[in-house]
Amino acid sequence: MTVKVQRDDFDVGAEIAALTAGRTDIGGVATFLGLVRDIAGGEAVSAMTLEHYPGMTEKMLADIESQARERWALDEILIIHRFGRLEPGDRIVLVATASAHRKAALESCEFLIDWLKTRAPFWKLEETGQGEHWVEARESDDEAAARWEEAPRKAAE
Amino acid sequence: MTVKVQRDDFDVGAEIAALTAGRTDIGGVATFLGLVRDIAGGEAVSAMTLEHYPGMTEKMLADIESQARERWALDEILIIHRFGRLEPGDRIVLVATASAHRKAALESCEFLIDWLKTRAPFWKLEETGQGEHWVEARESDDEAAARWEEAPRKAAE
Amino acid sequence: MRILYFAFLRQRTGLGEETVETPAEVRDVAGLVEWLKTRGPGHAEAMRDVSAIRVAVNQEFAGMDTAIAANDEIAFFPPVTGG
Amino acid sequence: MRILYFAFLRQRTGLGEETVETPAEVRDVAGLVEWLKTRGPGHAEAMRDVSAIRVAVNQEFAGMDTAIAANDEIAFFPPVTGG
Repeated sequence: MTVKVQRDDFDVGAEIAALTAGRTDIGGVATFLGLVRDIAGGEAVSAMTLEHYPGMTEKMLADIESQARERWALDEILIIHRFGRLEPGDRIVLVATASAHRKAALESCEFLIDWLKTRAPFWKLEETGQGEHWVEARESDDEAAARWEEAPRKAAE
Repeated sequence: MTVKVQRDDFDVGAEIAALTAGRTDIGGVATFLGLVRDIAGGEAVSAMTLEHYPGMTEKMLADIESQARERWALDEILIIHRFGRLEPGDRIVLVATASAHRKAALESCEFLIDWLKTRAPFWKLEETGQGEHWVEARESDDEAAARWEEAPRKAAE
Repeated sequence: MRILYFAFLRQRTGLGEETVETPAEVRDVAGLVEWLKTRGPGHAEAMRDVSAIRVAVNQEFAGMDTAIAANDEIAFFPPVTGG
Repeated sequence: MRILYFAFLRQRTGLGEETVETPAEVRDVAGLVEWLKTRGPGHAEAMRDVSAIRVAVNQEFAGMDTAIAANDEIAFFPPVTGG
Protein backbone atom coordinates (compact mmCIF):
# COMPACT_ATOMS: atom_id res chain seq x y z
CA MET A 1 0.00 0.00 0.00
CA THR A 2 1.64 3.21 -1.14
CA VAL A 3 0.33 6.77 -1.13
CA LYS A 4 2.49 9.57 -2.46
CA VAL A 5 1.45 13.22 -2.59
CA GLN A 6 4.22 15.04 -4.37
CA ARG A 7 5.16 18.03 -6.47
CA ASP A 8 7.39 16.01 -8.82
CA ASP A 9 6.39 14.05 -11.88
CA PHE A 10 6.38 10.23 -11.76
CA ASP A 11 7.38 7.40 -14.09
CA VAL A 12 4.32 5.27 -14.86
CA GLY A 13 6.23 2.27 -16.18
CA ALA A 14 8.66 2.21 -13.26
CA GLU A 15 5.82 2.51 -10.76
CA ILE A 16 3.83 -0.38 -12.25
CA ALA A 17 6.98 -2.49 -12.55
CA ALA A 18 7.80 -1.85 -8.87
CA LEU A 19 4.26 -2.88 -7.91
CA THR A 20 4.59 -6.30 -9.51
CA ALA A 21 8.35 -6.91 -9.17
CA GLY A 22 9.12 -10.46 -8.12
CA ARG A 23 5.42 -11.32 -7.78
CA THR A 24 3.88 -14.30 -9.54
CA ASP A 25 0.48 -14.21 -7.86
CA ILE A 26 -0.80 -11.06 -9.56
CA GLY A 27 -3.05 -11.67 -12.54
CA GLY A 28 -3.62 -8.08 -13.49
CA VAL A 29 -2.90 -4.45 -12.80
CA ALA A 30 -5.52 -1.84 -13.57
CA THR A 31 -4.29 1.72 -13.75
CA PHE A 32 -5.71 5.13 -14.36
CA LEU A 33 -3.45 7.99 -15.30
CA GLY A 34 -4.98 11.45 -15.13
CA LEU A 35 -3.58 14.24 -17.31
CA VAL A 36 -4.14 17.99 -17.47
CA ARG A 37 -6.46 18.88 -20.35
CA ASP A 38 -6.14 22.11 -22.32
CA ILE A 39 -9.87 22.66 -22.01
CA ALA A 40 -12.16 22.56 -18.98
CA GLY A 41 -15.83 23.50 -18.80
CA GLY A 42 -15.62 24.65 -22.43
CA GLU A 43 -12.81 27.09 -21.66
CA ALA A 44 -9.18 26.98 -22.82
CA VAL A 45 -6.85 26.37 -19.89
CA SER A 46 -3.19 27.32 -20.10
CA ALA A 47 -2.21 25.93 -16.69
CA MET A 48 -3.61 24.95 -13.34
CA THR A 49 -2.32 24.91 -9.81
CA LEU A 50 -3.41 22.14 -7.49
CA GLU A 51 -3.45 23.12 -3.86
CA HIS A 52 -3.95 20.52 -1.16
CA TYR A 53 -4.08 20.14 2.58
CA PRO A 54 -0.84 18.40 3.56
CA GLY A 55 -1.44 15.84 6.24
CA MET A 56 -5.18 15.59 5.71
CA THR A 57 -4.68 14.52 2.08
CA GLU A 58 -2.41 11.62 3.02
CA LYS A 59 -4.75 10.64 5.86
CA MET A 60 -7.80 10.61 3.59
CA LEU A 61 -5.94 8.74 0.85
CA ALA A 62 -4.81 6.09 3.33
CA ASP A 63 -8.41 5.80 4.52
CA ILE A 64 -9.88 5.34 1.04
CA GLU A 65 -7.20 2.76 0.30
CA SER A 66 -8.31 0.79 3.35
CA GLN A 67 -11.89 0.96 2.11
CA ALA A 68 -10.82 -0.43 -1.27
CA ARG A 69 -8.99 -3.27 0.45
CA GLU A 70 -12.09 -4.15 2.43
CA ARG A 71 -14.25 -4.27 -0.68
CA TRP A 72 -11.92 -6.08 -3.05
CA ALA A 73 -9.25 -8.76 -2.76
CA LEU A 74 -6.24 -6.67 -3.75
CA ASP A 75 -2.56 -7.51 -3.67
CA GLU A 76 -1.26 -3.97 -4.11
CA ILE A 77 -2.57 -0.42 -4.30
CA LEU A 78 -0.62 2.60 -5.43
CA ILE A 79 -1.84 6.18 -5.43
CA ILE A 80 0.36 9.06 -6.59
CA HIS A 81 -1.11 12.55 -6.68
CA ARG A 82 0.75 15.66 -7.67
CA PHE A 83 0.21 19.20 -6.45
CA GLY A 84 1.57 22.54 -7.61
CA ARG A 85 1.44 24.17 -11.02
CA LEU A 86 0.76 21.87 -13.97
CA GLU A 87 0.37 22.49 -17.68
CA PRO A 88 -1.78 20.74 -20.29
CA GLY A 89 -0.44 17.25 -21.00
CA ASP A 90 1.20 16.96 -17.57
CA ARG A 91 0.51 13.91 -15.43
CA ILE A 92 -1.62 14.64 -12.34
CA VAL A 93 -2.56 11.36 -10.74
CA LEU A 94 -1.87 7.65 -11.00
CA VAL A 95 -3.95 4.91 -9.44
CA ALA A 96 -2.83 1.31 -9.81
CA THR A 97 -4.49 -1.73 -8.30
CA ALA A 98 -3.13 -5.26 -8.53
CA SER A 99 -5.12 -8.40 -7.94
CA ALA A 100 -5.22 -12.08 -8.79
CA HIS A 101 -8.39 -11.33 -10.77
CA ARG A 102 -9.05 -8.58 -13.26
CA LYS A 103 -12.51 -7.64 -12.04
CA ALA A 104 -11.25 -6.73 -8.56
CA ALA A 105 -8.41 -4.68 -10.06
CA LEU A 106 -10.64 -2.84 -12.54
CA GLU A 107 -13.47 -2.07 -10.12
CA SER A 108 -11.22 -0.87 -7.32
CA CYS A 109 -9.24 1.32 -9.71
CA GLU A 110 -12.45 3.01 -10.84
CA PHE A 111 -13.61 3.38 -7.25
CA LEU A 112 -10.36 5.05 -6.22
CA ILE A 113 -10.13 7.46 -9.14
CA ASP A 114 -13.79 8.45 -8.74
CA TRP A 115 -13.05 9.23 -5.12
CA LEU A 116 -9.82 11.10 -5.88
CA LYS A 117 -11.48 13.18 -8.57
CA THR A 118 -14.29 14.28 -6.27
CA ARG A 119 -13.55 13.84 -2.58
CA ALA A 120 -9.81 14.31 -2.20
CA PRO A 121 -8.92 17.61 -0.47
CA PHE A 122 -7.54 19.36 -3.54
CA TRP A 123 -8.46 22.72 -5.02
CA LYS A 124 -7.75 23.76 -8.57
CA LEU A 125 -6.79 27.25 -9.69
CA GLU A 126 -7.15 27.46 -13.45
CA GLU A 127 -5.35 29.95 -15.67
CA THR A 128 -7.35 30.97 -18.71
CA GLY A 129 -7.45 33.89 -21.13
CA GLN A 130 -9.78 35.60 -18.62
CA GLY A 131 -7.26 35.29 -15.79
CA GLU A 132 -7.25 32.91 -12.85
CA HIS A 133 -10.21 31.31 -11.12
CA TRP A 134 -10.86 28.60 -8.57
CA VAL A 135 -12.70 25.62 -10.04
CA GLU A 136 -16.01 24.84 -8.36
CA ALA A 137 -17.09 21.34 -7.32
CA ARG A 138 -19.00 19.53 -10.06
CA GLU A 139 -22.21 17.62 -9.57
CA SER A 140 -21.59 14.93 -12.18
CA ASP A 141 -18.38 14.04 -10.40
CA ASP A 142 -20.19 13.81 -7.09
CA GLU A 143 -22.64 11.39 -8.67
CA ALA A 144 -19.80 9.17 -9.87
CA ALA A 145 -18.41 8.94 -6.35
CA ALA A 146 -21.88 8.51 -4.83
CA ARG A 147 -22.44 5.36 -6.91
CA TRP A 148 -19.91 3.65 -4.68
CA GLU A 149 -21.76 4.45 -1.51
CA GLU A 150 -24.29 1.71 -2.04
CA ALA A 151 -24.03 -1.52 -0.04
CA PRO A 152 -20.42 -2.66 0.26
CA ARG A 153 -19.51 -5.81 -1.58
CA LYS A 154 -16.43 -7.87 -2.29
CA ALA A 155 -16.00 -8.95 -5.88
CA ALA A 156 -15.68 -12.73 -6.06
CA GLU A 157 -13.67 -12.64 -9.26
CA MET B 1 -5.60 2.79 -33.01
CA THR B 2 -2.84 0.23 -32.54
CA VAL B 3 -3.03 -3.54 -32.32
CA LYS B 4 0.13 -5.56 -31.81
CA VAL B 5 0.24 -9.35 -31.52
CA GLN B 6 3.81 -10.25 -30.74
CA ARG B 7 6.14 -12.75 -29.13
CA ASP B 8 8.30 -10.07 -27.48
CA ASP B 9 7.76 -8.34 -24.19
CA PHE B 10 6.65 -4.70 -24.13
CA ASP B 11 7.45 -1.58 -22.09
CA VAL B 12 4.30 -0.37 -20.35
CA GLY B 13 5.59 3.12 -19.54
CA ALA B 14 6.91 3.72 -23.06
CA GLU B 15 3.65 2.52 -24.61
CA ILE B 16 1.50 4.79 -22.45
CA ALA B 17 3.86 7.72 -23.02
CA ALA B 18 3.67 7.18 -26.80
CA LEU B 19 -0.12 7.13 -26.61
CA THR B 20 -0.30 10.56 -25.02
CA ALA B 21 2.84 12.19 -26.45
CA GLY B 22 2.24 15.78 -27.52
CA ARG B 23 -1.47 15.54 -26.69
CA THR B 24 -3.18 18.05 -24.44
CA ASP B 25 -6.77 16.93 -25.03
CA ILE B 26 -6.54 13.62 -23.16
CA GLY B 27 -7.88 13.70 -19.62
CA GLY B 28 -7.10 10.13 -18.70
CA VAL B 29 -5.64 6.84 -19.74
CA ALA B 30 -7.07 3.63 -18.34
CA THR B 31 -4.90 0.57 -18.69
CA PHE B 32 -5.06 -3.06 -17.84
CA LEU B 33 -1.90 -5.14 -17.73
CA GLY B 34 -2.39 -8.90 -17.58
CA LEU B 35 0.34 -11.08 -16.05
CA VAL B 36 0.92 -14.81 -15.88
CA ARG B 37 -0.08 -16.20 -12.48
CA ASP B 38 1.68 -19.11 -10.84
CA ILE B 39 -1.65 -20.70 -10.05
CA ALA B 40 -4.69 -21.38 -12.22
CA GLY B 41 -7.81 -23.32 -11.32
CA GLY B 42 -6.18 -24.18 -7.97
CA GLU B 43 -3.19 -25.79 -9.65
CA ALA B 44 0.45 -24.62 -9.65
CA VAL B 45 1.52 -23.52 -13.11
CA SER B 46 5.20 -23.37 -14.04
CA ALA B 47 4.68 -21.92 -17.52
CA MET B 48 2.12 -21.53 -20.25
CA THR B 49 2.23 -21.29 -24.00
CA LEU B 50 -0.23 -19.05 -25.78
CA GLU B 51 -1.09 -20.16 -29.28
CA HIS B 52 -3.06 -17.91 -31.58
CA TYR B 53 -4.41 -17.77 -35.10
CA PRO B 54 -2.23 -15.22 -36.92
CA GLY B 55 -4.28 -13.05 -39.19
CA MET B 56 -7.63 -13.83 -37.56
CA THR B 57 -6.38 -12.50 -34.22
CA GLU B 58 -5.42 -9.14 -35.68
CA LYS B 59 -8.67 -8.97 -37.63
CA MET B 60 -10.79 -9.70 -34.56
CA LEU B 61 -8.79 -7.27 -32.43
CA ALA B 62 -9.26 -4.51 -35.02
CA ASP B 63 -12.97 -5.30 -35.07
CA ILE B 64 -13.39 -5.12 -31.29
CA GLU B 65 -11.45 -1.85 -31.27
CA SER B 66 -13.94 -0.42 -33.78
CA GLN B 67 -16.78 -1.52 -31.53
CA ALA B 68 -15.18 0.24 -28.56
CA ARG B 69 -14.81 3.41 -30.63
CA GLU B 70 -18.49 3.30 -31.56
CA ARG B 71 -19.55 2.95 -27.94
CA TRP B 72 -17.25 5.44 -26.30
CA ALA B 73 -15.64 8.76 -27.24
CA LEU B 74 -12.01 7.64 -27.29
CA ASP B 75 -8.89 9.46 -28.42
CA GLU B 76 -6.61 6.44 -28.54
CA ILE B 77 -6.76 2.69 -28.12
CA LEU B 78 -3.78 0.38 -27.75
CA ILE B 79 -3.89 -3.39 -27.55
CA ILE B 80 -0.74 -5.49 -27.22
CA HIS B 81 -1.06 -9.24 -26.84
CA ARG B 82 1.81 -11.65 -26.58
CA PHE B 83 1.93 -15.25 -27.72
CA GLY B 84 4.46 -18.02 -27.17
CA ARG B 85 5.83 -19.46 -23.95
CA LEU B 86 5.44 -17.32 -20.84
CA GLU B 87 6.36 -17.85 -17.21
CA PRO B 88 4.68 -16.66 -14.01
CA GLY B 89 5.13 -12.91 -13.60
CA ASP B 90 5.52 -12.33 -17.34
CA ARG B 91 3.41 -9.69 -19.04
CA ILE B 92 0.73 -11.14 -21.39
CA VAL B 93 -1.51 -8.32 -22.48
CA LEU B 94 -1.85 -4.56 -22.29
CA VAL B 95 -4.98 -2.58 -23.04
CA ALA B 96 -4.86 1.20 -22.86
CA THR B 97 -7.67 3.59 -23.68
CA ALA B 98 -7.35 7.36 -23.71
CA SER B 99 -10.23 9.79 -23.54
CA ALA B 100 -11.08 13.33 -22.53
CA HIS B 101 -13.19 11.81 -19.76
CA ARG B 102 -12.28 9.11 -17.30
CA LYS B 103 -15.54 7.17 -17.47
CA ALA B 104 -15.16 6.48 -21.21
CA ALA B 105 -11.55 5.40 -20.71
CA LEU B 106 -12.34 3.12 -17.76
CA GLU B 107 -15.42 1.48 -19.26
CA SER B 108 -13.86 0.84 -22.66
CA CYS B 109 -10.72 -0.60 -21.05
CA GLU B 110 -12.85 -3.06 -19.09
CA PHE B 111 -14.89 -3.91 -22.20
CA LEU B 112 -11.75 -4.65 -24.21
CA ILE B 113 -10.00 -6.76 -21.61
CA ASP B 114 -13.18 -8.75 -20.94
CA TRP B 115 -13.37 -9.45 -24.65
CA LEU B 116 -9.67 -10.31 -24.96
CA LYS B 117 -9.79 -12.65 -21.99
CA THR B 118 -12.73 -14.60 -23.37
CA ARG B 119 -13.28 -14.13 -27.11
CA ALA B 120 -9.84 -13.56 -28.60
CA PRO B 121 -8.63 -16.56 -30.61
CA PHE B 122 -5.95 -17.70 -28.19
CA TRP B 123 -5.43 -21.11 -26.63
CA LYS B 124 -3.41 -21.76 -23.52
CA LEU B 125 -1.24 -24.77 -22.90
CA GLU B 126 -0.38 -24.90 -19.20
CA GLU B 127 2.61 -26.70 -17.74
CA THR B 128 1.99 -28.11 -14.27
CA GLY B 129 3.46 -30.81 -12.05
CA GLN B 130 1.08 -33.23 -13.82
CA GLY B 131 2.42 -32.35 -17.28
CA GLU B 132 0.87 -30.18 -19.96
CA HIS B 133 -2.78 -29.57 -20.68
CA TRP B 134 -4.90 -27.26 -22.78
CA VAL B 135 -6.97 -24.85 -20.72
CA GLU B 136 -10.71 -25.08 -21.29
CA ALA B 137 -12.98 -22.09 -21.80
CA ARG B 138 -14.41 -20.74 -18.54
CA GLU B 139 -18.02 -19.83 -17.96
CA SER B 140 -17.44 -16.96 -15.54
CA ASP B 141 -15.30 -15.27 -18.18
CA ASP B 142 -18.01 -15.72 -20.79
CA GLU B 143 -20.43 -14.02 -18.45
CA ALA B 144 -18.12 -11.04 -18.06
CA ALA B 145 -17.98 -10.58 -21.82
CA ALA B 146 -21.72 -11.21 -22.22
CA ARG B 147 -22.48 -8.25 -19.93
CA TRP B 148 -21.31 -6.00 -22.74
CA GLU B 149 -23.74 -7.43 -25.25
CA GLU B 150 -26.66 -5.50 -23.88
CA ALA B 151 -27.92 -2.43 -25.71
CA PRO B 152 -25.04 -0.31 -27.05
CA ARG B 153 -24.53 3.03 -25.46
CA LYS B 154 -22.09 5.89 -25.60
CA ALA B 155 -20.93 7.22 -22.26
CA ALA B 156 -21.75 10.90 -21.91
CA GLU B 157 -18.86 11.54 -19.57
CA MET C 1 -5.27 27.14 18.07
CA ARG C 2 -3.84 26.65 14.60
CA ILE C 3 -5.96 27.96 11.73
CA LEU C 4 -5.31 26.95 8.11
CA TYR C 5 -6.76 28.57 5.00
CA PHE C 6 -6.86 27.06 1.53
CA ALA C 7 -7.73 28.23 -1.98
CA PHE C 8 -9.77 31.46 -2.07
CA LEU C 9 -9.78 31.67 1.72
CA ARG C 10 -5.99 31.73 1.72
CA GLN C 11 -6.01 34.43 -0.94
CA ARG C 12 -8.60 36.63 0.76
CA THR C 13 -7.15 36.39 4.26
CA GLY C 14 -3.65 36.72 2.81
CA LEU C 15 -2.61 33.88 5.13
CA GLY C 16 -1.89 30.21 4.67
CA GLU C 17 -1.97 29.69 8.39
CA GLU C 18 -2.08 31.55 11.68
CA THR C 19 -1.99 30.67 15.37
CA VAL C 20 -4.63 32.38 17.45
CA GLU C 21 -5.77 32.51 21.05
CA THR C 22 -9.52 32.72 21.07
CA PRO C 23 -11.64 34.13 23.89
CA ALA C 24 -13.38 31.61 26.16
CA GLU C 25 -16.79 32.15 24.55
CA VAL C 26 -15.55 30.66 21.25
CA ARG C 27 -16.54 27.03 21.74
CA ASP C 28 -17.49 25.77 18.29
CA VAL C 29 -16.67 26.36 14.62
CA ALA C 30 -19.52 28.86 14.16
CA GLY C 31 -18.20 30.91 17.08
CA LEU C 32 -14.69 30.77 15.66
CA VAL C 33 -15.91 32.00 12.25
CA GLU C 34 -17.64 34.98 13.85
CA TRP C 35 -14.56 35.79 15.89
CA LEU C 36 -12.18 35.41 12.89
CA LYS C 37 -14.31 37.88 10.89
CA THR C 38 -13.37 40.56 13.41
CA ARG C 39 -9.65 40.13 12.67
CA GLY C 40 -9.74 42.32 9.59
CA PRO C 41 -11.46 43.09 6.29
CA GLY C 42 -9.71 40.18 4.49
CA HIS C 43 -10.98 37.71 7.06
CA ALA C 44 -14.46 39.25 6.97
CA GLU C 45 -14.58 39.02 3.18
CA ALA C 46 -13.23 35.45 3.13
CA MET C 47 -15.84 34.26 5.63
CA ARG C 48 -18.76 36.35 4.37
CA ASP C 49 -20.65 33.44 2.77
CA VAL C 50 -20.34 30.45 5.12
CA SER C 51 -22.29 28.26 2.67
CA ALA C 52 -19.22 28.40 0.40
CA ILE C 53 -16.91 27.21 3.18
CA ARG C 54 -16.06 23.74 4.43
CA VAL C 55 -14.17 23.07 7.60
CA ALA C 56 -11.98 20.35 9.05
CA VAL C 57 -11.12 20.00 12.71
CA ASN C 58 -7.93 18.05 13.31
CA GLN C 59 -7.99 16.91 9.68
CA GLU C 60 -11.51 15.48 9.86
CA PHE C 61 -14.43 17.11 8.08
CA ALA C 62 -16.52 18.98 10.60
CA GLY C 63 -19.61 21.18 10.80
CA MET C 64 -20.39 24.66 12.09
CA ASP C 65 -21.56 23.12 15.38
CA THR C 66 -18.40 21.05 15.95
CA ALA C 67 -16.80 21.83 19.32
CA ILE C 68 -13.24 23.13 19.29
CA ALA C 69 -10.46 23.36 21.86
CA ALA C 70 -7.22 25.27 22.30
CA ASN C 71 -4.87 22.76 20.69
CA ASP C 72 -7.01 21.96 17.66
CA GLU C 73 -5.96 22.40 14.03
CA ILE C 74 -8.83 24.01 12.18
CA ALA C 75 -8.85 24.35 8.40
CA PHE C 76 -11.17 26.41 6.22
CA PHE C 77 -11.51 25.71 2.49
CA PRO C 78 -14.04 25.64 -0.36
CA PRO C 79 -15.81 22.39 -1.30
CA VAL C 80 -13.07 20.09 -2.62
CA THR C 81 -12.75 19.82 -6.39
CA GLY C 82 -10.63 16.66 -6.37
CA GLY C 83 -7.51 15.98 -8.32
CA MET D 1 -8.15 -25.50 -49.80
CA ARG D 2 -5.95 -24.47 -46.88
CA ILE D 3 -6.68 -26.18 -43.57
CA LEU D 4 -5.28 -24.88 -40.27
CA TYR D 5 -5.22 -26.70 -36.94
CA PHE D 6 -4.71 -25.10 -33.55
CA ALA D 7 -4.12 -26.31 -29.98
CA PHE D 8 -5.05 -29.97 -29.41
CA LEU D 9 -6.13 -30.35 -33.03
CA ARG D 10 -2.67 -29.35 -34.17
CA GLN D 11 -1.13 -31.81 -31.74
CA ARG D 12 -3.38 -34.74 -32.72
CA THR D 13 -3.16 -34.26 -36.47
CA GLY D 14 0.54 -33.53 -36.13
CA LEU D 15 0.02 -30.64 -38.53
CA GLY D 16 -0.20 -26.88 -38.15
CA GLU D 17 -1.55 -26.58 -41.66
CA GLU D 18 -2.11 -28.57 -44.84
CA THR D 19 -3.37 -27.84 -48.31
CA VAL D 20 -5.91 -30.33 -49.60
CA GLU D 21 -8.00 -30.92 -52.69
CA THR D 22 -11.36 -32.17 -51.61
CA PRO D 23 -13.76 -34.23 -53.73
CA ALA D 24 -16.73 -32.42 -55.26
CA GLU D 25 -19.22 -33.82 -52.73
CA VAL D 26 -17.52 -31.89 -49.89
CA ARG D 27 -19.59 -28.69 -49.90
CA ASP D 28 -19.76 -27.59 -46.27
CA VAL D 29 -17.76 -27.75 -43.04
CA ALA D 30 -19.52 -30.92 -41.86
CA GLY D 31 -18.62 -32.66 -45.12
CA LEU D 32 -15.03 -31.49 -44.81
CA VAL D 33 -14.78 -32.84 -41.26
CA GLU D 34 -16.00 -36.28 -42.37
CA TRP D 35 -13.57 -36.27 -45.28
CA LEU D 36 -10.62 -35.11 -43.12
CA LYS D 37 -11.28 -37.97 -40.68
CA THR D 38 -10.42 -40.41 -43.47
CA ARG D 39 -6.93 -38.93 -43.86
CA GLY D 40 -5.47 -40.92 -40.98
CA PRO D 41 -5.84 -41.98 -37.35
CA GLY D 42 -4.50 -38.62 -36.05
CA HIS D 43 -7.14 -36.71 -38.01
CA ALA D 44 -9.85 -39.15 -36.94
CA GLU D 45 -8.88 -38.79 -33.29
CA ALA D 46 -8.64 -34.97 -33.51
CA MET D 47 -12.10 -34.69 -35.07
CA ARG D 48 -13.81 -37.45 -33.07
CA ASP D 49 -15.86 -35.10 -30.87
CA VAL D 50 -17.13 -32.28 -33.06
CA SER D 51 -18.79 -30.60 -30.06
CA ALA D 52 -15.26 -29.77 -28.81
CA ILE D 53 -14.31 -28.13 -32.11
CA ARG D 54 -14.90 -24.64 -33.43
CA VAL D 55 -14.29 -23.59 -36.98
CA ALA D 56 -13.49 -20.43 -38.90
CA VAL D 57 -13.90 -20.03 -42.65
CA ASN D 58 -11.71 -17.30 -44.09
CA GLN D 59 -11.00 -16.04 -40.56
CA GLU D 60 -14.66 -15.67 -39.60
CA PHE D 61 -16.34 -17.96 -37.09
CA ALA D 62 -18.48 -20.47 -38.96
CA GLY D 63 -20.73 -23.44 -38.29
CA MET D 64 -20.88 -27.03 -39.45
CA ASP D 65 -23.36 -26.05 -42.16
CA THR D 66 -21.23 -23.22 -43.58
CA ALA D 67 -20.54 -23.68 -47.30
CA ILE D 68 -16.91 -23.92 -48.39
CA ALA D 69 -15.08 -23.50 -51.70
CA ALA D 70 -11.72 -24.45 -53.17
CA ASN D 71 -9.79 -21.30 -52.21
CA ASP D 72 -11.06 -20.99 -48.67
CA GLU D 73 -8.89 -20.95 -45.53
CA ILE D 74 -10.54 -23.22 -42.97
CA ALA D 75 -9.32 -23.37 -39.39
CA PHE D 76 -10.21 -25.88 -36.69
CA PHE D 77 -9.61 -25.15 -33.02
CA PRO D 78 -11.08 -25.65 -29.54
CA PRO D 79 -13.32 -23.00 -27.98
CA VAL D 80 -11.07 -19.99 -27.45
CA THR D 81 -9.73 -19.44 -23.94
CA GLY D 82 -8.70 -15.85 -24.47
CA GLY D 83 -5.44 -14.22 -23.48
